Amino acid sequence: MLFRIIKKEDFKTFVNLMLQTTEVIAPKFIKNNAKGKPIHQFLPISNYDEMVLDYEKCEFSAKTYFLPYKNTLSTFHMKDHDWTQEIQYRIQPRAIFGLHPCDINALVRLDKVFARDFYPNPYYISRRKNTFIVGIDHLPCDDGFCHAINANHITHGFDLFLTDLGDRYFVKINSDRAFMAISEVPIQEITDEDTKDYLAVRKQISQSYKVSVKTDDLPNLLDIEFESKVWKKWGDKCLNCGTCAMVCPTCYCYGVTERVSMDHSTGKKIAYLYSCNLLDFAMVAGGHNFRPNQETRLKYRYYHQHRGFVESYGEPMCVGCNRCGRSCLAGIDPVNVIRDLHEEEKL
Amino acid sequence: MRLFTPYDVTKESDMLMPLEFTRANRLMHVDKTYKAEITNIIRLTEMEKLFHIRIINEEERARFSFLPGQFVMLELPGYGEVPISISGSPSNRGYIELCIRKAGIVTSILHKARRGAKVGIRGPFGNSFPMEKMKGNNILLIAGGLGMAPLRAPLFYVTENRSEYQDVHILYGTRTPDQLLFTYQYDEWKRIDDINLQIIVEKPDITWSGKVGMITKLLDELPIKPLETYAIVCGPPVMFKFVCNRLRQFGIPMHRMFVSLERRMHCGMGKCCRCNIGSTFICVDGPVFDYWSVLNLKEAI
Amino acid sequence: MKYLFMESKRPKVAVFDFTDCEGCELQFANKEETLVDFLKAIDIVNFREVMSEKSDEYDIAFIEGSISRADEIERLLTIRQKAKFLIALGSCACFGGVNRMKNKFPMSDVNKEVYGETPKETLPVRSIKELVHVDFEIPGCPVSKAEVERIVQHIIWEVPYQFPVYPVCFECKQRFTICRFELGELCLGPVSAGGCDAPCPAGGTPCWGCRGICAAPNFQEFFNLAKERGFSKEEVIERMDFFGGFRSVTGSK
Amino acid sequence: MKINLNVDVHHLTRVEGHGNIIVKVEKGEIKQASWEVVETPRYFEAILRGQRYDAAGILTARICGICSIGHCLASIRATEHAFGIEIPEIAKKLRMLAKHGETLQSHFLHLFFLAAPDFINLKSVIPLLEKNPQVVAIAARLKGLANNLCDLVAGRTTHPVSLHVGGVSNFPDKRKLSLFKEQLKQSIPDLHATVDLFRTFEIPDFVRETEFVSLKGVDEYPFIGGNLISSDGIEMKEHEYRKMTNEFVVEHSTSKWCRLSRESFAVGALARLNNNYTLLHPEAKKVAETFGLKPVHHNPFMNNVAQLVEVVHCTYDSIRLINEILEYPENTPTMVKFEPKEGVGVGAVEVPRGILYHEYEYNQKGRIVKANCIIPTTQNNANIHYDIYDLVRKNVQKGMTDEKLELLCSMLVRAYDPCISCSVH
Ligand SMILES: Cc1cc2nc3c(=O)[nH]c(=O)nc-3n(C[C@H](O)[C@H](O)[C@H](O)COP(=O)(O)OP(=O)(O)OC[C@H]3O[C@@H](n4cnc5c(N)ncnc54)[C@H](O)[C@@H]3O)c2cc1C
Ligand code: SF4
Ligand code: SF4
Ligand code: SF4
Repeated sequence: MLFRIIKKEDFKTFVNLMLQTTEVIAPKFIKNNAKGKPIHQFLPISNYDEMVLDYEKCEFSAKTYFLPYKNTLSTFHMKDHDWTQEIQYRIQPRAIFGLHPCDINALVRLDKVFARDFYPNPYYISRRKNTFIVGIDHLPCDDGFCHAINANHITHGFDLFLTDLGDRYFVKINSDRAFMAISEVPIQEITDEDTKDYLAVRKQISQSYKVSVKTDDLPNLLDIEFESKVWKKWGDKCLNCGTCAMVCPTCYCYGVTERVSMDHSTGKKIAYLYSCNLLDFAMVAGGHNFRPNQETRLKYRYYHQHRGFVESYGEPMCVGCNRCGRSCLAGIDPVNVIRDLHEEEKL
Repeated sequence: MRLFTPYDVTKESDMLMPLEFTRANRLMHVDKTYKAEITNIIRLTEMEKLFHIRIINEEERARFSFLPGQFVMLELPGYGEVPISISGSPSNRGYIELCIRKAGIVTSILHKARRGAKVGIRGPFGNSFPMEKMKGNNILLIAGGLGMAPLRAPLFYVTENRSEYQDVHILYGTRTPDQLLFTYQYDEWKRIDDINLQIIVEKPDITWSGKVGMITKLLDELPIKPLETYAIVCGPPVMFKFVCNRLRQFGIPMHRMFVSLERRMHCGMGKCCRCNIGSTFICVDGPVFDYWSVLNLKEAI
Repeated sequence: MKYLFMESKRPKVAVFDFTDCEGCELQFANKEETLVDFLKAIDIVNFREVMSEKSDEYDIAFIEGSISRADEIERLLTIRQKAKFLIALGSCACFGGVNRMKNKFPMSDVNKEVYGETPKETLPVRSIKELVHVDFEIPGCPVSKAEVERIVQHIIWEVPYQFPVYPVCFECKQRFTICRFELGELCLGPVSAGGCDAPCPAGGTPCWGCRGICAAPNFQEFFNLAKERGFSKEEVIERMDFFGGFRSVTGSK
Repeated sequence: MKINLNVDVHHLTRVEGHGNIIVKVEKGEIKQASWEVVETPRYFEAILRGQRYDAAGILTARICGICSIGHCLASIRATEHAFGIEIPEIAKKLRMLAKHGETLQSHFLHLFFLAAPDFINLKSVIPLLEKNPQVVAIAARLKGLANNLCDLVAGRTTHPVSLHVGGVSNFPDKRKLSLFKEQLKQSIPDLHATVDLFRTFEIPDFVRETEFVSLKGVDEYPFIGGNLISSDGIEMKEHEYRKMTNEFVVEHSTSKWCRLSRESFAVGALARLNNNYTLLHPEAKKVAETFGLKPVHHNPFMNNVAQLVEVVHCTYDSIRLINEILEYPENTPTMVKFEPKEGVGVGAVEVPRGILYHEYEYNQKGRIVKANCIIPTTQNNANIHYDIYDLVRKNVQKGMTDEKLELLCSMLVRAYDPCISCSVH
């Protein structure tokens, strides 16, 4: 990794240069919510001014740019009782600006599933490798618990990473393509002054985490508390809407469906992101449902994230961004659920 | 600004491994299906048909091999993909046998298919019954209803290597006599393969002269040597729960009983999570589990 | 229809309308890119809004609209006798639709309000299934043509069609729509049947529940969360009664 | 004279809603020649009582599946007048664009699917799929484009979701808008092909002196709001609409009738064109000229041609509007804040079939106390009725068969493109 300094106006030039050849996704201001708080979302931008880098948190994670909500896996062309299959992977380059450390960590975890494990997934890999990722440091949000789950630092999985030092950015350069790209605009070597400022910002960040919750004992706890009343308490509230999984940066469960054109000349095989909180997630033909009630479905989501995934990949799937808690209309917030599990254990 | 050269997965060398669906392999087109032709359709009952399916491309056909217990994803382009256990013999390299019940969308359309229809298959996926380990022992094959379909692959394996196994028993139960599958093969199994075949139905009709009752009833009449026996149990969850518990009472160790689990599956590759139970994926870690593992899987049954 | 050595027949289809706005049957002529193929897959033999040919020989009857007059009841009974498969098309046919709000008032009162001293014949609004057996219901105000197409395909192949089980919220998320609750509005999305692709919240209108109740509704929590956000139970119920699909919860007429 | 004619059309086809034509001629004497609307009434005005202001537009869109955007616009305009709301310029433009989308969509539907078959001796467009697939392809392209325009601006073709009291909820995606502009430009050859097709049709020659009522355009061909005008020289303000319609209940029809200077009057594309000819886009005027359509034209069958002219006008005007909308920055507010209050408001909008009025009286809670909606077809019903009478009178002597007369009468009614379920709301 290389460290450099870039002036903000040079950074602007950099973004605008990039826009000339590449689709750029960045946090964009949408509107204020009912309480007057701004809402941001990762959306395509057409010029630098639409990008908001000092945003708090985007409602939705950026995962859709890697695992689209709906993704055509293959197309079948049918003719005279025969067919051919066509498979295409996305190879148009794209850049995403303004990912926070938790979001980048989420991608690193998805990499473990889709890029490193057996059956690597070419649809994901092609999107991942064709996406230029620019992350940025920020002051902790109100409800996130990334620090409690070890997702507030990043070491890899990005191209550039910025830390705002007022009039300039402290840049971590993590790939040769990033170095080539950023070298198109003036960048400076870091001075002691820069390092001092950088460390001060980092210190400020690390002192500002607000939410505290213990997560390291969760794999064990979840096993013991499998029959816990906590699940009933929170499960009864669940609306079975799947919102939590849709906004989550790591939830990756999906379904596959096929659609045939009205004249039966083409068929499409489509993967669509799904959620384990939905009624028929584990339902099979004939109507048997392995998780028929809200409580078991809600429990399964925690069980998969904090127990199953840990066992398979050594760390939880959750990165503590708390988007699920924030967008859940029923107010099911992972911090409270996990705290309740700890309480239950003490009883 | 030339940001970076677009990356094309299909050009990456280590992704260019041949199309082989075994766990260890990396593969390029996880979504590519073998084109296969339905060469024969045998109507077994009102609801079940046996399909003979042959991979069209010779090279692909030669490469396709499987172990008893594995399944394939069978695809009707434009309508969907379903997991189906392979119901034929692993040594049959000409065609694959699939016994399919009309259950929902894909399977219903499939039941309308005629010979010559071209479908897609991916696989084989999943693990298998430890047929090697079972050699030299008595074998208990216990099937309830459609459970006979996945049981046929290990049965073929046993009959084709008959001398390497001791006593072989098939215990088979269905609800009514007209639900019995593969009736035309019973004689062969009994006479040629020296298998003790016992059949029982829950609800007899006027033509039925055989045994009546639950499948566990058949067990009670068997001479079982617990430590020299392996059991394979296939059927609906309630059924194998009862059967395995009874076998345990006979003293058969739980790691000598195998069941094949069924879950919703959409990818077969441990990605979609539909069949996931915590850290276990039925599609890659299963579908075959010994009974001890099943008991350890939360909410497995 | 021919497909991979499988063949299905081309069903004879009739479309009838009753008390409604004819917006759902209009959808049959929409989605122009596949219109021609759609018309080839089925044999439309009776469809007053767009054709003059008429035949009383049909397999499938699509019924649009609710029932609010004696002659309509008669017509419906005849259709039921002739049709092998009867489909209620749209929220009016499935639940009574917006027309049902009329039932809040005495019939004499609504007549007086509109026709003064020369009242017209009218009955309280009823849905199709309240009068005859319905084989399949496609809710929506209006119905989604894409869904109708898919259902027709399934009917042609005689395979069951499964509506999505998730509520509207799920599709909102897939469209990147900002939740209407966050903007301070009341939305029935969390308890309404999805599958419409959530056009309303995306377009700026909260969901009013035109497709009725979703597969696994959690009304208790829904009333709670609405209350926490300042919407009274009466207000929620008023909204639920708009399209008539929530009567099992609201108990309205 | 021994002429006996008998026409009894029960539930006229290829029109929206249920209506009957009855003609009885005995020994050359017309015993009956009438247009009866037998649509089931839905009592919208009664249902509207007690509704909140934000429900009115959603509810009244359901008056009609074809012109739901028009109803929604008239409804929110009435509410805005009652509350004293002035909406932003950009919202006005977006609403007009949505309105054009609807006009295009509805006119294409009528021209190709409902009216055209009569001229080519077919009973519907379906046989045309085999006979002349190019025409169907053109129809599908044009109508599809119009529907997509509605989708983009109003959120949905049928029953819009982006039109609200106070403005329009979203600024549409600019990239999609520019793309649309190109598609509209590319659709112009298809429009010309349509014009050519209609030029081959033989339009029945029938004239009856009629009074035409529409909105009065000032510097634009009128679609949303403004003064009301009649070709007999009457001009009134939007809120004086009751004096312009004079609705009354008749025995044999569930739809009411209207009158102004004469026993009946006409609204619709022909009325708009007759009253606002000078404001048409030059390209549209050219099309009018090729058909010899000049104000004031009294042949009701020419309404089809007037629709064709309007289609050309709306296409060009949509391109202009998109250009203007693209000038605005994407974050321009499209809605204004407001408080509901007590009051009465009227909204008049030209929907495809003519002028439409909504009027609401609100209490201080923003709930409707009294509502009145007057639909174009309601205003046309009497005129259709008298037209049929006159048509029969003029043809009785010509030795016409029942079938021929039935077709002619049906074509006459279809020319008005009646929206019957609307008229009996
Ligand atoms: C490992 C395994 C082996 C199987 N072997 C056989 C067999 O040999 N013979 C046989 O008749 N059936 C077998 N099944 C069950 C068979 O997969 C289902 O009956 C079939 O998926 C129903 O599909 P459908 O499209 O007809 O039904 P639908 O209800 O329309 O299903 C739609 C989708 O749901 C999923 N799904 C539904 N039910 C199941 C299910 N039970 N298991 C997994 N996914 C499901 C599929 O992805 C399918 O595409 C097996 C299932 C598994 C998991
Ligand atoms: S936890 Fe919340 S967001 Fe997730 S499915 Fe349940 S109600 Fe929806
Ligand atoms: S807007 Fe409505 S449907 Fe959409 S997420 Fe919010 S509550 Fe759900
Ligand atoms: S969002 Fe709600 S009101 Fe809109 S179409 Fe869907 S179910 Fe109907």
